[in-house]
Amino acid sequence: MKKPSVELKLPILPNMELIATQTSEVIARHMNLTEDQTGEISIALIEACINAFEHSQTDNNVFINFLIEEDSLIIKVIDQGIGFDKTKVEIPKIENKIGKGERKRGWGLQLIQELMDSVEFESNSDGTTVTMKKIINKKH
Amino acid sequence: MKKPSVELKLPILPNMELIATQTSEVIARHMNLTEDQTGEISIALIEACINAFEHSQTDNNVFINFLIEEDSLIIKVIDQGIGFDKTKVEIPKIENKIGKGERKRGWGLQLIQELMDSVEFESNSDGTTVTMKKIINKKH
Amino acid sequence: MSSFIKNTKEFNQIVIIETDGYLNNEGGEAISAICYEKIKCGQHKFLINMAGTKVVNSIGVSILIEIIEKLQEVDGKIGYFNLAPIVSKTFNIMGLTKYSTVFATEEDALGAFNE
Amino acid sequence: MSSFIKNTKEFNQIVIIETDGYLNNEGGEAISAICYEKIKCGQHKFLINMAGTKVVNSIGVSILIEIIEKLQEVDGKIGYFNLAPIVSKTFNIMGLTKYSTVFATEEDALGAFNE
Ligand SMILES: Nc1ncnc2c1ncn2[C@@H]1O[C@H](COP(=O)(O)OP(=O)(O)O)[C@@H](O)[C@H]1O
Ligand SMILES: Nc1ncnc2c1ncn2[C@@H]1O[C@H](COP(=O)(O)OP(=O)(O)O)[C@@H](O)[C@H]1O
Repeated sequence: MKKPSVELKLPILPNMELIATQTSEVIARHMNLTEDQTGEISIALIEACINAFEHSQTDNNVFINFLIEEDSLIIKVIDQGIGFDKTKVEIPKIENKIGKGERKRGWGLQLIQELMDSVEFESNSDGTTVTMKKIINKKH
Repeated sequence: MKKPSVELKLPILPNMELIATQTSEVIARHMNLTEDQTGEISIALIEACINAFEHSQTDNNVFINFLIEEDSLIIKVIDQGIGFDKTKVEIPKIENKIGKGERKRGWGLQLIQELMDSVEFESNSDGTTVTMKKIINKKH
Repeated sequence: MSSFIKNTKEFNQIVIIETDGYLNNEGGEAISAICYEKIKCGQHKFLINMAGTKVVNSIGVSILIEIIEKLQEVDGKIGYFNLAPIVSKTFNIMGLTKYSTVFATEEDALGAFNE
Repeated sequence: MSSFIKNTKEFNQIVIIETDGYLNNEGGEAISAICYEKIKCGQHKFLINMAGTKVVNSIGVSILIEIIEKLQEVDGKIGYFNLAPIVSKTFNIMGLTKYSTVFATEEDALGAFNE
Protein backbone atom coordinates (compact mmCIF):
# COMPACT_ATOMS: atom_id res chain seq x y z
CA MET A 1 0.00 0.00 0.00
CA LYS A 2 1.05 3.58 -0.64
CA LYS A 3 2.48 5.38 2.38
CA PRO A 4 0.04 7.97 3.66
CA SER A 5 0.96 11.59 3.05
CA VAL A 6 -0.53 14.93 3.93
CA GLU A 7 0.09 17.87 1.62
CA LEU A 8 -0.43 21.56 2.27
CA LYS A 9 -0.26 24.54 -0.05
CA LEU A 10 -0.03 27.77 1.92
CA PRO A 11 -0.26 31.38 0.78
CA ILE A 12 2.31 33.94 1.98
CA LEU A 13 0.29 35.54 4.77
CA PRO A 14 1.13 36.27 8.41
CA ASN A 15 1.12 33.24 10.74
CA MET A 16 0.25 30.67 8.07
CA GLU A 17 3.09 28.57 9.49
CA LEU A 18 0.64 27.74 12.28
CA ILE A 19 -1.36 25.66 9.80
CA ALA A 20 1.76 23.59 9.28
CA THR A 21 2.38 23.08 13.00
CA GLN A 22 -1.24 22.36 13.77
CA THR A 23 -1.13 19.76 11.01
CA SER A 24 2.06 18.21 12.35
CA GLU A 25 0.43 18.00 15.78
CA VAL A 26 -2.53 16.03 14.44
CA ILE A 27 -0.14 13.73 12.56
CA ALA A 28 2.05 13.35 15.66
CA ARG A 29 -0.99 12.28 17.67
CA HIS A 30 -1.93 9.81 14.95
CA MET A 31 1.62 8.39 15.02
CA ASN A 32 1.56 8.29 18.81
CA LEU A 33 4.68 10.47 19.18
CA THR A 34 5.87 11.75 22.54
CA GLU A 35 5.10 15.31 23.57
CA ASP A 36 8.79 16.18 23.27
CA GLN A 37 9.06 14.98 19.70
CA THR A 38 5.79 16.66 18.81
CA GLY A 39 7.12 19.98 20.10
CA GLU A 40 10.46 19.59 18.34
CA ILE A 41 8.75 18.97 15.02
CA SER A 42 6.45 21.98 15.59
CA ILE A 43 9.28 24.43 16.13
CA ALA A 44 11.47 23.07 13.31
CA LEU A 45 8.52 23.31 10.96
CA ILE A 46 7.69 26.87 12.00
CA GLU A 47 11.27 27.90 11.27
CA ALA A 48 11.36 26.19 7.89
CA CYS A 49 8.05 27.81 6.93
CA ILE A 50 9.12 31.26 8.03
CA ASN A 51 12.24 31.01 5.88
CA ALA A 52 10.19 29.79 2.95
CA PHE A 53 7.73 32.67 3.32
CA GLU A 54 10.38 35.29 3.87
CA HIS A 55 12.34 34.53 0.72
CA SER A 56 9.37 34.07 -1.63
CA GLN A 57 7.37 36.51 -3.68
CA THR A 58 4.01 37.29 -2.09
CA ASP A 59 2.17 35.78 -5.05
CA ASN A 60 3.90 32.43 -4.62
CA ASN A 61 2.89 29.56 -2.40
CA VAL A 62 4.76 27.34 -0.01
CA PHE A 63 4.22 23.57 -0.20
CA ILE A 64 4.57 21.25 2.75
CA ASN A 65 4.51 17.49 2.46
CA PHE A 66 4.34 15.10 5.37
CA LEU A 67 5.27 11.48 4.65
CA ILE A 68 4.13 9.10 7.35
CA GLU A 69 6.50 6.14 7.49
CA GLU A 70 6.51 3.15 9.80
CA ASP A 71 9.33 4.49 11.97
CA SER A 72 9.75 8.10 10.91
CA LEU A 73 8.03 11.26 9.83
CA ILE A 74 9.55 13.02 6.83
CA ILE A 75 8.60 16.62 6.17
CA LYS A 76 9.43 18.61 3.06
CA VAL A 77 9.05 22.39 2.96
CA ILE A 78 9.23 23.64 -0.61
CA ASP A 79 9.41 27.26 -1.70
CA GLN A 80 9.74 29.00 -5.04
CA GLY A 81 11.94 31.69 -3.56
CA ILE A 82 15.38 33.05 -4.39
CA GLY A 83 17.40 30.13 -3.01
CA PHE A 84 20.59 30.31 -0.93
CA ASP A 85 23.91 28.64 -0.29
CA LYS A 86 23.69 26.79 2.98
CA THR A 87 27.49 26.55 3.31
CA LYS A 88 27.69 30.35 3.46
CA VAL A 89 25.38 30.61 6.46
CA GLU A 90 27.25 31.22 9.70
CA ILE A 91 26.44 29.19 12.80
CA PRO A 92 24.89 31.65 15.25
CA LYS A 93 26.32 32.18 18.73
CA ILE A 94 24.63 34.33 21.31
CA GLU A 95 28.03 35.61 22.55
CA ASN A 96 28.57 37.20 19.13
CA LYS A 97 25.14 38.77 19.13
CA ILE A 98 24.95 40.41 22.54
CA GLY A 99 26.60 43.74 23.26
CA LYS A 100 27.89 44.12 19.72
CA GLY A 101 25.02 45.79 17.95
CA GLU A 102 24.79 42.69 15.72
CA ARG A 103 21.63 41.38 14.06
CA LYS A 104 19.95 39.21 16.67
CA ARG A 105 18.26 36.92 14.19
CA GLY A 106 19.77 34.00 12.27
CA TRP A 107 18.63 31.05 14.40
CA GLY A 108 16.18 29.23 12.15
CA LEU A 109 18.49 26.76 10.43
CA GLN A 110 20.32 26.05 13.68
CA LEU A 111 17.05 25.23 15.45
CA ILE A 112 15.91 22.99 12.60
CA GLN A 113 19.16 21.05 12.73
CA GLU A 114 19.15 20.70 16.51
CA LEU A 115 15.52 19.64 16.71
CA MET A 116 15.30 17.15 13.84
CA ASP A 117 17.21 13.90 13.31
CA SER A 118 18.33 14.73 9.79
CA VAL A 119 17.96 17.75 7.53
CA GLU A 120 18.80 18.22 3.85
CA PHE A 121 18.72 21.37 1.75
CA GLU A 122 18.32 21.53 -1.99
CA SER A 123 18.43 25.08 -3.24
CA ASN A 124 18.86 26.96 -6.46
CA SER A 125 17.54 30.16 -7.97
CA ASP A 126 14.14 28.53 -8.52
CA GLY A 127 13.64 27.82 -4.87
CA THR A 128 14.52 25.69 -1.90
CA THR A 129 13.41 22.32 -0.59
CA VAL A 130 14.17 21.50 3.03
CA THR A 131 13.72 17.81 3.89
CA MET A 132 13.61 17.07 7.60
CA LYS A 133 13.22 13.71 9.26
CA LYS A 134 12.22 12.68 12.74
CA ILE A 135 12.81 9.11 13.82
CA ILE A 136 10.00 7.97 16.03
CA ASN A 137 10.21 7.16 19.73
CA LYS A 138 6.86 5.59 20.42
CA LYS A 139 5.13 6.64 23.63
CA HIS A 140 5.62 4.21 26.59
CA MET B 1 -3.82 40.19 -7.06
CA LYS B 2 -4.84 36.56 -6.84
CA LYS B 3 -7.08 35.74 -3.91
CA PRO B 4 -5.17 33.80 -1.27
CA SER B 5 -6.05 30.13 -0.94
CA VAL B 6 -4.99 27.28 1.29
CA GLU B 7 -5.10 23.75 -0.06
CA LEU B 8 -4.93 20.47 1.83
CA LYS B 9 -4.62 16.93 0.60
CA LEU B 10 -5.48 14.46 3.33
CA PRO B 11 -5.13 10.69 3.50
CA ILE B 12 -8.03 8.53 4.72
CA LEU B 13 -6.88 7.95 8.29
CA PRO B 14 -8.69 8.37 11.62
CA ASN B 15 -9.15 11.96 12.81
CA MET B 16 -7.51 13.62 9.78
CA GLU B 17 -10.54 15.93 9.69
CA LEU B 18 -8.86 17.70 12.61
CA ILE B 19 -6.19 18.98 10.22
CA ALA B 20 -8.97 20.65 8.28
CA THR B 21 -10.52 22.28 11.35
CA GLN B 22 -7.19 23.36 12.78
CA THR B 23 -6.47 24.96 9.43
CA SER B 24 -9.83 26.70 9.34
CA GLU B 25 -9.16 28.05 12.82
CA VAL B 26 -5.86 29.63 11.76
CA ILE B 27 -7.57 31.11 8.69
CA ALA B 28 -10.48 32.35 10.83
CA ARG B 29 -8.03 34.14 13.12
CA HIS B 30 -6.31 35.66 10.11
CA MET B 31 -9.68 36.86 8.80
CA ASN B 32 -10.61 38.15 12.25
CA LEU B 33 -13.80 36.06 12.44
CA THR B 34 -15.88 35.86 15.59
CA GLU B 35 -15.57 32.83 17.85
CA ASP B 36 -19.09 31.76 16.88
CA GLN B 37 -18.37 31.78 13.18
CA THR B 38 -15.05 30.03 13.75
CA GLY B 39 -16.81 27.24 15.62
CA GLU B 40 -19.56 26.92 13.02
CA ILE B 41 -17.02 26.52 10.24
CA SER B 42 -15.07 23.95 12.29
CA ILE B 43 -18.05 21.68 12.82
CA ALA B 44 -19.36 21.99 9.25
CA LEU B 45 -15.91 21.16 7.95
CA ILE B 46 -15.55 18.14 10.23
CA GLU B 47 -18.85 16.78 8.95
CA ALA B 48 -17.98 17.34 5.30
CA CYS B 49 -14.61 15.65 5.80
CA ILE B 50 -16.07 12.66 7.61
CA ASN B 51 -18.50 12.10 4.75
CA ALA B 52 -15.70 12.42 2.23
CA PHE B 53 -13.56 9.91 4.12
CA GLU B 54 -16.35 7.48 4.75
CA HIS B 55 -17.41 7.13 1.13
CA SER B 56 -13.92 6.98 -0.40
CA GLN B 57 -11.54 4.08 -1.00
CA THR B 58 -8.74 3.97 1.58
CA ASP B 59 -6.14 4.57 -1.11
CA ASN B 60 -7.76 7.81 -2.21
CA ASN B 61 -7.26 11.27 -0.81
CA VAL B 62 -9.58 14.06 0.18
CA PHE B 63 -8.86 17.59 -1.02
CA ILE B 64 -9.88 20.70 0.86
CA ASN B 65 -9.57 24.18 -0.57
CA PHE B 66 -10.07 27.38 1.38
CA LEU B 67 -10.63 30.52 -0.64
CA ILE B 68 -10.12 33.70 1.37
CA GLU B 69 -12.33 36.44 -0.04
CA GLU B 70 -12.82 39.99 1.12
CA ASP B 71 -16.14 39.29 2.80
CA SER B 72 -16.44 35.51 2.84
CA LEU B 73 -14.63 32.25 3.29
CA ILE B 74 -15.38 29.58 0.70
CA ILE B 75 -14.44 25.98 1.48
CA LYS B 76 -14.51 23.10 -0.98
CA VAL B 77 -14.29 19.50 0.22
CA ILE B 78 -13.59 17.19 -2.69
CA ASP B 79 -13.63 13.42 -2.60
CA GLN B 80 -13.15 10.69 -5.19
CA GLY B 81 -15.77 8.50 -3.56
CA ILE B 82 -18.91 6.82 -4.80
CA GLY B 83 -21.10 9.93 -5.00
CA PHE B 84 -24.72 10.29 -3.86
CA ASP B 85 -28.02 11.91 -4.69
CA LYS B 86 -28.61 14.70 -2.22
CA THR B 87 -32.34 14.86 -3.01
CA LYS B 88 -32.73 11.30 -1.73
CA VAL B 89 -31.31 12.11 1.70
CA GLU B 90 -34.00 12.45 4.35
CA ILE B 91 -33.95 15.40 6.77
CA PRO B 92 -33.20 13.90 10.19
CA LYS B 93 -35.52 14.43 13.16
CA ILE B 94 -34.65 13.25 16.63
CA GLU B 95 -38.30 12.29 17.27
CA ASN B 96 -38.00 9.69 14.51
CA LYS B 97 -34.77 8.33 15.90
CA ILE B 98 -35.57 7.86 19.57
CA GLY B 99 -37.49 4.84 20.84
CA LYS B 100 -37.85 3.33 17.38
CA GLY B 101 -34.69 1.29 17.03
CA GLU B 102 -33.73 3.56 14.10
CA ARG B 103 -30.19 4.42 13.00
CA LYS B 104 -29.14 7.36 15.16
CA ARG B 105 -26.75 8.84 12.60
CA GLY B 106 -27.55 10.93 9.56
CA TRP B 107 -26.89 14.47 10.87
CA GLY B 108 -23.86 15.58 8.89
CA LEU B 109 -25.53 17.28 5.94
CA GLN B 110 -28.12 18.89 8.20
CA LEU B 111 -25.40 20.37 10.42
CA ILE B 112 -23.45 21.66 7.42
CA GLN B 113 -26.54 23.40 6.09
CA GLU B 114 -27.52 24.92 9.41
CA LEU B 115 -24.02 26.14 10.23
CA MET B 116 -22.96 27.61 6.89
CA ASP B 117 -24.51 30.45 4.87
CA SER B 118 -24.69 28.51 1.63
CA VAL B 119 -23.87 24.96 0.61
CA GLU B 120 -23.74 23.33 -2.83
CA PHE B 121 -23.26 19.68 -3.73
CA GLU B 122 -21.89 18.37 -7.00
CA SER B 123 -21.82 14.62 -7.05
CA ASN B 124 -21.48 11.79 -9.52
CA SER B 125 -19.95 8.34 -9.56
CA ASP B 126 -16.44 9.85 -9.66
CA GLY B 127 -16.90 11.70 -6.42
CA THR B 128 -18.42 14.62 -4.61
CA THR B 129 -17.55 18.28 -4.18
CA VAL B 130 -19.20 20.16 -1.33
CA THR B 131 -18.84 23.93 -1.57
CA MET B 132 -19.67 25.81 1.61
CA LYS B 133 -19.60 29.53 2.16
CA LYS B 134 -19.48 31.63 5.29
CA ILE B 135 -20.18 35.33 5.01
CA ILE B 136 -17.98 37.21 7.40
CA ASN B 137 -19.12 39.12 10.48
CA LYS B 138 -16.00 40.97 11.50
CA LYS B 139 -15.25 41.07 15.21
CA HIS B 140 -16.35 44.29 17.00
CA MET C 1 -9.83 3.37 29.71
CA SER C 2 -9.98 5.76 26.75
CA SER C 3 -7.93 8.94 27.22
CA PHE C 4 -11.13 10.77 26.25
CA ILE C 5 -12.49 10.10 29.75
CA LYS C 6 -10.61 12.38 32.09
CA ASN C 7 -12.45 11.48 35.23
CA THR C 8 -15.57 9.72 36.53
CA LYS C 9 -17.09 10.38 39.92
CA GLU C 10 -20.35 9.69 41.71
CA PHE C 11 -22.17 12.14 43.88
CA ASN C 12 -25.63 11.66 45.42
CA GLN C 13 -26.46 8.84 43.00
CA ILE C 14 -25.42 10.99 40.05
CA VAL C 15 -22.58 9.78 37.81
CA ILE C 16 -20.44 12.68 36.59
CA ILE C 17 -18.18 11.99 33.62
CA GLU C 18 -15.51 14.50 32.63
CA THR C 19 -14.31 14.40 29.02
CA ASP C 20 -11.14 15.60 27.36
CA GLY C 21 -10.70 16.21 23.64
CA TYR C 22 -12.57 15.40 20.46
CA LEU C 23 -16.00 13.77 20.87
CA ASN C 24 -15.85 11.43 17.88
CA ASN C 25 -17.01 7.85 17.46
CA GLU C 26 -14.46 6.56 19.96
CA GLY C 27 -15.19 9.32 22.45
CA GLY C 28 -18.92 8.60 22.25
CA GLU C 29 -18.31 4.93 22.81
CA ALA C 30 -16.11 5.64 25.80
CA ILE C 31 -19.00 7.57 27.37
CA SER C 32 -21.62 4.95 26.50
CA ALA C 33 -19.47 2.11 27.85
CA ILE C 34 -19.43 3.83 31.24
CA CYS C 35 -23.14 4.66 31.16
CA TYR C 36 -24.22 1.12 30.22
CA GLU C 37 -22.00 -0.35 32.92
CA LYS C 38 -23.44 2.00 35.54
CA ILE C 39 -27.03 1.44 34.37
CA LYS C 40 -26.50 -2.28 34.98
CA CYS C 41 -25.55 -1.41 38.54
CA GLY C 42 -28.70 0.61 39.04
CA GLN C 43 -27.48 4.13 38.33
CA HIS C 44 -29.65 6.24 36.07
CA LYS C 45 -28.64 9.86 36.41
CA PHE C 46 -25.69 11.00 34.32
CA LEU C 47 -23.97 14.34 33.88
CA ILE C 48 -21.18 15.05 31.44
CA ASN C 49 -18.66 17.80 32.11
CA MET C 50 -17.54 18.81 28.64
CA ALA C 51 -15.15 21.64 29.54
CA GLY C 52 -12.30 19.79 27.85
CA THR C 53 -14.21 19.09 24.63
CA LYS C 54 -13.94 21.94 22.15
CA VAL C 55 -14.96 19.97 19.12
CA VAL C 56 -17.44 17.17 18.34
CA ASN C 57 -18.69 15.26 15.34
CA SER C 58 -22.19 14.03 14.60
CA ILE C 59 -21.18 10.39 14.97
CA GLY C 60 -19.99 10.98 18.52
CA VAL C 61 -23.12 12.97 19.36
CA SER C 62 -25.32 10.23 17.83
CA ILE C 63 -24.00 7.90 20.48
CA LEU C 64 -25.37 10.29 23.09
CA ILE C 65 -28.75 9.86 21.39
CA GLU C 66 -28.38 6.10 21.90
CA ILE C 67 -27.72 6.71 25.57
CA ILE C 68 -30.80 8.94 25.84
CA GLU C 69 -32.87 6.14 24.30
CA LYS C 70 -31.46 3.55 26.68
CA LEU C 71 -32.10 5.85 29.64
CA GLN C 72 -35.78 6.22 28.69
CA GLU C 73 -36.18 2.50 29.36
CA VAL C 74 -35.01 2.88 32.95
CA ASP C 75 -36.61 6.26 33.57
CA GLY C 76 -33.16 7.82 33.79
CA LYS C 77 -31.76 11.10 32.56
CA ILE C 78 -28.63 12.69 31.17
CA GLY C 79 -27.39 16.28 31.19
CA TYR C 80 -24.30 18.23 30.16
CA PHE C 81 -22.42 21.25 31.49
CA ASN C 82 -19.45 23.48 30.62
CA LEU C 83 -20.18 23.25 26.90
CA ALA C 84 -18.33 25.35 24.35
CA PRO C 85 -20.89 27.52 22.49
CA ILE C 86 -20.49 25.55 19.25
CA VAL C 87 -21.00 22.23 21.07
CA SER C 88 -24.16 23.59 22.62
CA LYS C 89 -25.31 24.79 19.20
CA THR C 90 -24.65 21.36 17.69
CA PHE C 91 -26.72 19.69 20.44
CA ASN C 92 -29.52 22.14 19.67
CA ILE C 93 -29.51 21.51 15.94
CA MET C 94 -29.55 17.75 16.50
CA GLY C 95 -32.41 18.09 18.98
CA LEU C 96 -30.67 16.55 21.99
CA THR C 97 -31.96 19.46 24.02
CA LYS C 98 -35.51 18.12 23.58
CA TYR C 99 -34.64 14.96 25.52
CA SER C 100 -31.81 16.09 27.79
CA THR C 101 -30.59 19.33 29.33
CA VAL C 102 -27.60 21.59 28.81
CA PHE C 103 -26.61 23.34 32.06
CA ALA C 104 -24.23 26.25 32.36
CA THR C 105 -22.34 24.96 35.39
CA GLU C 106 -21.86 21.87 37.53
CA GLU C 107 -23.73 23.62 40.32
CA ASP C 108 -26.79 24.23 38.14
CA ALA C 109 -26.66 20.67 36.89
CA LEU C 110 -26.39 19.09 40.34
CA GLY C 111 -29.10 21.39 41.65
CA ALA C 112 -31.53 20.26 38.97
CA PHE C 113 -30.58 16.57 39.15
CA ASN C 114 -30.87 16.44 42.94
CA GLU C 115 -34.49 17.52 42.95
CA MET D 1 -2.29 46.74 23.67
CA SER D 2 -1.50 43.57 21.75
CA SER D 3 -3.71 40.61 22.63
CA PHE D 4 -0.45 38.70 23.15
CA ILE D 5 -0.04 40.49 26.48
CA LYS D 6 -2.56 38.98 28.84
CA ASN D 7 -1.57 40.90 31.92
CA THR D 8 1.17 43.11 33.36
CA LYS D 9 1.73 43.63 37.07
CA GLU D 10 4.44 44.98 39.34
CA PHE D 11 5.51 43.41 42.56
CA ASN D 12 8.49 44.48 44.72
CA GLN D 13 10.02 46.44 41.84
CA ILE D 14 9.70 43.43 39.55
CA VAL D 15 7.61 43.76 36.39
CA ILE D 16 5.73 40.53 35.63
CA ILE D 17 4.35 40.16 32.11
CA GLU D 18 1.93 37.35 31.28
CA THR D 19 1.73 36.27 27.65
CA ASP D 20 -0.93 34.47 25.69
CA GLY D 21 -0.41 32.70 22.37
CA TYR D 22 2.25 32.54 19.70
CA LEU D 23 5.51 34.38 20.45
CA ASN D 24 6.24 35.64 16.95
CA ASN D 25 7.63 38.97 15.75
CA GLU D 26 4.55 40.84 16.96
CA GLY D 27 4.51 39.05 20.30
CA GLY D 28 8.19 39.83 20.85
CA GLU D 29 7.60 43.47 20.05
CA ALA D 30 4.67 43.63 22.43
CA ILE D 31 6.97 42.43 25.22
CA SER D 32 9.83 44.74 24.29
CA ALA D 33 7.52 47.77 24.07
CA ILE D 34 6.52 47.21 27.69
CA CYS D 35 10.08 46.55 28.85
CA TYR D 36 11.52 49.66 27.16
CA GLU D 37 8.74 51.79 28.58
CA LYS D 38 9.34 50.46 32.10
CA ILE D 39 13.13 50.78 31.79
CA LYS D 40 12.61 54.46 31.03
CA CYS D 41 10.74 54.71 34.31
CA GLY D 42 13.56 53.10 36.21
CA GLN D 43 12.44 49.47 36.37
CA HIS D 44 15.01 46.87 35.52
CA LYS D 45 13.81 43.49 36.71
CA PHE D 46 11.45 41.63 34.39
CA LEU D 47 9.77 38.27 34.61
CA ILE D 48 7.69 36.70 31.86
CA ASN D 49 4.96 34.20 32.67
CA MET D 50 4.75 32.10 29.53
CA ALA D 51 2.10 29.59 30.62
CA GLY D 52 -0.13 30.71 27.75
CA THR D 53 2.58 30.44 25.09
CA LYS D 54 2.83 26.94 23.65
CA VAL D 55 4.70 27.91 20.52
CA VAL D 56 7.42 30.42 19.59
CA ASN D 57 9.49 31.33 16.58
CA SER D 58 13.12 32.43 16.45
CA ILE D 59 12.20 35.95 15.37
CA GLY D 60 10.10 36.45 18.49
CA VAL D 61 12.80 34.96 20.69
CA SER D 62 15.45 37.18 19.02
CA ILE D 63 13.57 40.16 20.36
CA LEU D 64 14.09 38.77 23.85
CA ILE D 65 17.83 38.80 23.05
CA GLU D 66 17.51 42.51 22.23
CA ILE D 67 15.87 43.04 25.60
CA ILE D 68 18.69 41.14 27.35
CA GLU D 69 21.19 43.40 25.60
CA LYS D 70 19.33 46.54 26.59
CA LEU D 71 19.09 45.33 30.19
CA GLN D 72 22.86 44.84 30.39
CA GLU D 73 23.22 48.60 29.93
CA VAL D 74 21.14 49.30 33.03
CA ASP D 75 22.38 46.35 35.06
CA GLY D 76 18.94 44.79 34.88
CA LYS D 77 17.76 41.25 34.38
CA ILE D 78 15.04 39.18 32.83
CA GLY D 79 13.69 35.71 33.64
CA TYR D 80 10.89 33.42 32.52
CA PHE D 81 8.61 30.89 34.17
CA ASN D 82 5.89 28.36 33.32
CA LEU D 83 7.56 27.46 30.03
CA ALA D 84 6.36 24.58 27.88
CA PRO D 85 9.22 22.04 27.53
CA ILE D 86 9.76 22.87 23.85
CA VAL D 87 9.93 26.61 24.60
CA SER D 88 12.50 25.95 27.28
CA LYS D 89 14.47 23.79 24.84
CA THR D 90 14.37 26.55 22.21
CA PHE D 91 15.71 29.08 24.74
CA ASN D 92 18.52 26.64 25.53
CA ILE D 93 19.52 26.06 21.93
CA MET D 94 19.55 29.81 21.28
CA GLY D 95 21.65 30.39 24.39
CA LEU D 96 19.24 32.71 26.19
CA THR D 97 19.83 30.64 29.30
CA LYS D 98 23.42 31.93 29.41
CA TYR D 99 22.20 35.50 29.94
CA SER D 100 18.85 35.03 31.63
CA THR D 101 17.12 32.39 33.74
CA VAL D 102 14.28 29.96 33.19
CA PHE D 103 12.41 29.28 36.46
CA ALA D 104 9.92 26.50 37.03
CA THR D 105 7.35 28.59 38.89
CA GLU D 106 6.47 32.17 39.73
CA GLU D 107 7.46 31.47 43.33
CA ASP D 108 10.97 30.34 42.34
CA ALA D 109 11.33 33.31 40.04
CA LEU D 110 10.21 35.88 42.61
CA GLY D 111 12.39 34.23 45.24
CA ALA D 112 15.50 34.56 43.08
CA PHE D 113 14.69 38.07 41.85
CA ASN D 114 13.98 39.39 45.34
CA GLU D 115 17.42 38.51 46.66
N1 LIG E 1 14.16 29.00 2.16
C1 LIG E 1 15.15 29.91 2.04
N2 LIG E 1 15.30 30.62 0.92
C2 LIG E 1 16.28 31.53 0.77
N3 LIG E 1 17.18 31.80 1.75
C3 LIG E 1 17.09 31.14 2.90
C4 LIG E 1 16.08 30.16 3.12
N4 LIG E 1 16.26 29.66 4.36
C5 LIG E 1 17.31 30.29 4.89
N5 LIG E 1 17.83 31.19 4.03
C6 LIG E 1 19.02 32.05 4.24
O1 LIG E 1 19.71 31.57 5.37
C7 LIG E 1 19.85 32.61 6.34
C8 LIG E 1 19.74 32.03 7.75
O2 LIG E 1 18.42 31.57 7.97
P1 LIG E 1 17.91 31.35 9.44
O3 LIG E 1 18.94 30.56 10.16
O4 LIG E 1 16.58 30.76 9.37
O5 LIG E 1 17.87 32.77 10.11
P2 LIG E 1 17.12 34.12 9.68
O6 LIG E 1 16.06 33.72 8.70
O7 LIG E 1 16.60 34.64 10.95
O8 LIG E 1 18.21 34.96 9.08
C9 LIG E 1 18.74 33.59 6.01
O9 LIG E 1 19.07 34.88 6.45
C10 LIG E 1 18.67 33.49 4.52
O10 LIG E 1 19.64 34.29 3.91
N1 LIG F 1 -19.27 12.77 0.23
C1 LIG F 1 -20.24 11.83 0.14
N2 LIG F 1 -20.11 10.79 -0.72
C2 LIG F 1 -21.06 9.85 -0.81
N3 LIG F 1 -22.20 9.85 -0.08
C3 LIG F 1 -22.39 10.85 0.79
C4 LIG F 1 -21.43 11.88 0.95
N4 LIG F 1 -21.89 12.75 1.89
C5 LIG F 1 -23.09 12.26 2.28
N5 LIG F 1 -23.40 11.12 1.63
C6 LIG F 1 -24.65 10.31 1.78
O1 LIG F 1 -25.60 11.08 2.48
C7 LIG F 1 -26.02 10.42 3.67
C8 LIG F 1 -26.27 11.41 4.78
O2 LIG F 1 -25.04 11.97 5.20
P1 LIG F 1 -24.94 12.65 6.60
O3 LIG F 1 -26.07 13.60 6.76
O4 LIG F 1 -23.58 13.25 6.71
O5 LIG F 1 -25.12 11.52 7.67
P2 LIG F 1 -24.36 10.15 7.90
O6 LIG F 1 -23.05 10.24 7.17
O7 LIG F 1 -24.20 10.07 9.38
O8 LIG F 1 -25.26 9.10 7.35
C9 LIG F 1 -24.92 9.42 3.96
O9 LIG F 1 -25.41 8.31 4.68
C10 LIG F 1 -24.45 9.06 2.58
O10 LIG F 1 -25.27 8.07 2.02
